[in-house]
Amino acid sequence: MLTLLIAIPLVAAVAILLGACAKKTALAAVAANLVLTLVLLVQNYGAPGYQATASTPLIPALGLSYSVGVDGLSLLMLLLTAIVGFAAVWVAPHPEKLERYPGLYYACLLFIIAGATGAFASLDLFFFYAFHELALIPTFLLIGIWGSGDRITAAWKVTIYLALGSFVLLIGLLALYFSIPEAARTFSIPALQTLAAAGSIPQTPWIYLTILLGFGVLISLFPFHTWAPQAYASAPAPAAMLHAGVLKKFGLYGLLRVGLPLMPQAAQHWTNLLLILLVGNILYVGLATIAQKRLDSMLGYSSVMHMGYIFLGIAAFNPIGLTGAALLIFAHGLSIAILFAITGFVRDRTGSLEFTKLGGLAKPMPFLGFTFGLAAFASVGLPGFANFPAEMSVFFGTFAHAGDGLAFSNFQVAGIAALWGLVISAVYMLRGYRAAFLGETGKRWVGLADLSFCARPAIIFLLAATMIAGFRPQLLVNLVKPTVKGILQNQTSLSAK
Amino acid sequence: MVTLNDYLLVSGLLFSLGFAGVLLRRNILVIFMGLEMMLNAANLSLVAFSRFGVANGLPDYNGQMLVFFVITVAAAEVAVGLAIIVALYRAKQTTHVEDLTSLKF
Amino acid sequence: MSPTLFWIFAAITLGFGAATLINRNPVASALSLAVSFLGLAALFTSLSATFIGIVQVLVYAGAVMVLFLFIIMLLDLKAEQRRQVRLSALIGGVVIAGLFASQVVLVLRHFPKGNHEFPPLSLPHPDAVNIGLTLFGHYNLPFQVIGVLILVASIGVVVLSKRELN
Amino acid sequence: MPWIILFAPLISAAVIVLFTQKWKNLSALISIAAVLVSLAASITLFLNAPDSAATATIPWLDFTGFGVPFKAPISFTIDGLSKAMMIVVTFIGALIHIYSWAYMADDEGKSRYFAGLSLFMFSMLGIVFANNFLMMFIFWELVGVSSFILIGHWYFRNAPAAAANKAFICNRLGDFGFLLGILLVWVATKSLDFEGIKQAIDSGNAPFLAVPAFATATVVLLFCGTIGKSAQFPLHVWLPDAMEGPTPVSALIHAATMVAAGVYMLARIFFIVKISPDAMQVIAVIGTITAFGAALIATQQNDIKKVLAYSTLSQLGYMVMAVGVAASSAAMFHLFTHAFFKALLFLGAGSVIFACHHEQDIWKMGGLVRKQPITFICFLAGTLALMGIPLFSGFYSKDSILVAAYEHHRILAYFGLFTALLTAYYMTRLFVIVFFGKAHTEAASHAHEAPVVMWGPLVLLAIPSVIAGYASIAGHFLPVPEHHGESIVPSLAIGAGVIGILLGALLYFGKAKDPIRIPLLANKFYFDELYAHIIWYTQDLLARICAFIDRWILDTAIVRGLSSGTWATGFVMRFAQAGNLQGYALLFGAGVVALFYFILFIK
Repeated sequence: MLTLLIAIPLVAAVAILLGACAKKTALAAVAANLVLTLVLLVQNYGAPGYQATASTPLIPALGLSYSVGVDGLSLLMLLLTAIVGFAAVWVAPHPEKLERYPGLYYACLLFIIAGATGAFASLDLFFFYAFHELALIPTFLLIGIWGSGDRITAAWKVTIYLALGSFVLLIGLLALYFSIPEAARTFSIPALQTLAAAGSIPQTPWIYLTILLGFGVLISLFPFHTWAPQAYASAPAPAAMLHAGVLKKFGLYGLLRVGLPLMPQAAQHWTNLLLILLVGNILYVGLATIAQKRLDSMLGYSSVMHMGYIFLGIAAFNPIGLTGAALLIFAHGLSIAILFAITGFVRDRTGSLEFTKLGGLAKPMPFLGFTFGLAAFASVGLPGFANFPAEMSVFFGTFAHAGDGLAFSNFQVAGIAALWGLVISAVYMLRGYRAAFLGETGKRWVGLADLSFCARPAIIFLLAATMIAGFRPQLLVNLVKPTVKGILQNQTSLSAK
Repeated sequence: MVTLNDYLLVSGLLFSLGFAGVLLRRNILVIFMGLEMMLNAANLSLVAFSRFGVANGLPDYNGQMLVFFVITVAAAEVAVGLAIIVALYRAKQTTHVEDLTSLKF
Repeated sequence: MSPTLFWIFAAITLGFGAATLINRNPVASALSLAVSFLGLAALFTSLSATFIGIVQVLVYAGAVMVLFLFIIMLLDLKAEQRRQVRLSALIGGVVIAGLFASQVVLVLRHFPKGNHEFPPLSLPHPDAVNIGLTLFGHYNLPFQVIGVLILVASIGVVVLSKRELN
Repeated sequence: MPWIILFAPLISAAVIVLFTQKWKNLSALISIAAVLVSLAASITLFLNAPDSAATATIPWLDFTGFGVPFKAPISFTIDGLSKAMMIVVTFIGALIHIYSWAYMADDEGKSRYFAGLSLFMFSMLGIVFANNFLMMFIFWELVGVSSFILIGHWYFRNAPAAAANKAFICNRLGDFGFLLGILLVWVATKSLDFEGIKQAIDSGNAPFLAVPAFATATVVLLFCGTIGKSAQFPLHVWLPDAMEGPTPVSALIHAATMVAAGVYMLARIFFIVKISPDAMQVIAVIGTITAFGAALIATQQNDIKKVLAYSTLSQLGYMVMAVGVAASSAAMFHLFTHAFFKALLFLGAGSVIFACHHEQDIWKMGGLVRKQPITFICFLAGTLALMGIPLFSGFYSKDSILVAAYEHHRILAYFGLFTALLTAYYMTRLFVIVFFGKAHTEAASHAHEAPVVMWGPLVLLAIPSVIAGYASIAGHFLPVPEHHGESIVPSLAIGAGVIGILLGALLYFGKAKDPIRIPLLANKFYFDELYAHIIWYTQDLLARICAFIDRWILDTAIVRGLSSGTWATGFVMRFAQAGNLQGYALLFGAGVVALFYFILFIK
């Protein structure tokens, strides 16, 4: 089942490269993926432990095997991948409109989807890592070939930066692997988790730090975030959607899947550092977002800023905080995908995204204006959208760490900074929205066409997904509950020892 | 009394001379000669060690074998090298190394 | 061999080696090199390696030197014109070579084992017999390979020096 | 029943957005039908349901499965407070929906407008019914959104778009404190629903809240929510700007209901507020400053809606002051009466504006008394109620606040009385200029009475504006504070009102230009300019610094620096590759020498 999920986009990508009709094949593949994911979700909803597992030993000498399986958290991530992947392929420009290599364009999108799916479904550390790397190459191609602006620089920058991050991560993972007693070494994530629960994994702080920073670069943790705005500003819309919405979340997923469960105590060691960095994400990057002068770079910065909230939930390391982090991963993936999709459409129509040149676009393009407004509201965390319950959970999780007596704990101080971040995000989102869509319509933009009817369902679909999650967040809470409990059990059983 | 160290000293100095030739002379033919000197210097120390490592009254022939092979290969190398120099001279009308700088960035 | 003879031959070897470097005329260089190699052959012989010594004379002082002279004459090389000598290169070369030589001297000074006299030999056969036995016995395969190498080299030389037909 | 009240408007909003955007009148009808359903259901509920009726709840976010005391369902509080508020909201809401039918008849975005109104009704009723903090916060944010949508209804003009942003961001600032307060309450009591918090406080299970400093901080932070939503000083600046929205919206949201939500919230959580006397002191002072300052500003405004907006601020200040002097029932009483007469005044103003072809400057109106007799009478009733003239509703509610303030703190009461004088003064000014004298412009001279759909709601609102203050009537809806014995306050208030009216009439009767010019007041104490400077010198400056650091130091100097460092090293190394054979050999030799040196001579 899961292998099928990974194989469908891969096969479709190869078929497209061999000459199959690009758009139809890609759409069929992502639609099949969506259906499969929903089936998986319904079948395994709320079940504890790993479901739908499959395993084939590859190199027994190294303990290496291809093994897949899902629990609540990975189901959530697969759902996100399927939804955003579907929408991204849907909004991708028609092959005939692409100047260069239309087949490769779609194949790259499918490779990213396959890579993300594989990374989220893998239960083997090696494949977990390798699938993510697989997805980086098509990102490079998409930005480098079909990007806008200074695309070559952006493509190299993001690729080298992320490759460096992955490299640091690899060092961390290998160090973790070799720190385990030789007889017990394995790449299997469930086996590692059992080891961790039994206390057989040494809780070495610097190894966790390496893993944290490695993942941190992938997630654009302050101050390793400068790749993100430029890359997202240059990337074509579907690539930005997939990367910001899904692929970037690999790092967070990795922290929740590998980092925290395996090294809960080492993680505690760096909580204060993480809190400082994430406040940097929220306040510093948030302020930098206010000063942006282009819609795309503003969105790029805002996606960096919101990572701070997810980190806050992870740092809180309690049921509410971790669940909130998981929910926020999902919610942010959807909202940023909508924003990037719309930004892509606007760029296609106006050719410019500078605030001083835009203005009043909602008049000629009511649909885009309206949906952008909704997505902007979602992204600043208003009720009705998935971001709101997620951010609330993060805040409550943070404040659950009571300080010493009446004094605020470090968590609460970071939480207050993050609350101020809500004001900041409202400021830049509304300023951006007003500068681009509201106000008097510039003469150049009067005759612009609104989004065509055949492209609308993708946006509506994403909005519907985020609103469903916003109205019934409990569905998602229950989905990730077993995973979160598992992570916390490791911690409690270890601290008991 | 002549000791091993005396031979090695001669060998080392000859090697240094050859190396100095490679570094200092501009004529590619003379540089080539310097290379030959270095090879021969190495040969000398090999033979000296072979003579020094006596077992059962016999010198260590492995060392002499190596010298033999070095001489053979060096001869082949000289032949090929000189042929290349001839070809170079035909192309560039010079045997001066500072004129042969096409292998740069 | 008496120390006197050894030092005479060593002086010939090194002296003519130095002359190779110093001479501006390539022909003179080549001839100096030949003499240097002859001295070297004498040193080989002094180490009871008569076969190698003879090979040295035949191959180097003979064949290789002829080849060098032949090429020099073929290319019709004049004495090197005085060019602007790059002082930095000159100093660098001298310093590096000098450093190397001094390193050799220093190493030898700390190599007491080498200060012993050579042990006596008792050769039942002439030198060439033993060499032949070793060469065709233990080193047969490398010997054949060397043959192939020389074949390849000679073909290569022919190809390289063939004039392009217009 | 509460489900119907709450969700009928939501369904209407959803249907309009999803299906009937094209058919404007159908959208309007759906929205009006929804609000009427809500009104009917509210009346039924009001008449039938006992207080605190247990209702079904929807679990919204629930972490009790993790063993954590965090539970935020969507469920209802049905008590006197919420029922009175529910009636006010649905009644005024229904009238304003109907009024909008005519007022917005020619508007292109009618569907959007009615969807926004429906969304607002849903959100406002959510606040009214909320039985826990998180639910209240959800709807609290949602009214902010709908207010944004409705203020920015004419988004294609610059001023409404800017006003919408300003309103939303000011509200967000308040919400920053509000949410922080909620978090602190949760930390202290481990509970989110009001019942649970009350129990925790009563049973002494909230040790933190027993510490005065903590309690003060918590209450003041919660009060921040009110400052934002009810536009109290110093976040009052958004409300006058919000008048850029359509007039019915100003009436419904920015006069009668939403801005009162802050006061309603304070009344709802009064059991927390009263823990900290210090915080109440803060609340009372803020309320007084707002009431007095806004009244001062109102005396010099020329835009009819701005005058009313500042009077709203002033009245909200009264209510907040009332909460601050521990008279939350008086606050609710004033909220109740104010909702009617202020909605009436705004709708009346809307009628006038409509008649004068969307002219809002009072100096371009005049002499409307004969052209719009019905509007005139209704407006008069609203004005007298606002001035606090006996027999009109405002008198009773304002009196109860002033009496409470007088008992609590005399200085506050004196400020309150002076504010009453100013209120009478500026309302007389407005009234005299608009309705009497000569018509100052063409448009005003051709004005005529509004259609029945518009004056009908005026009449319907005029009635409660008069009678809502009588204890015999208001007592059915909410507890009316009783006057304890004789007090000097009512007579003082009447005196202040009369002086104000006389002053206003003397100064302005028959004038075509403003005889008094006080730039400080006309420019609203320069608050907007001050804030613009503050924002420019703090947030925007910081933002530019951060962006600069990010762009030039983090990105260019460090990240690019590393990459260019690599590149530059390569560039420098390239010069070694000069194609000079002997150069290579020299380096090689140097390497060998160095290697020997390190291997052999370093011990």
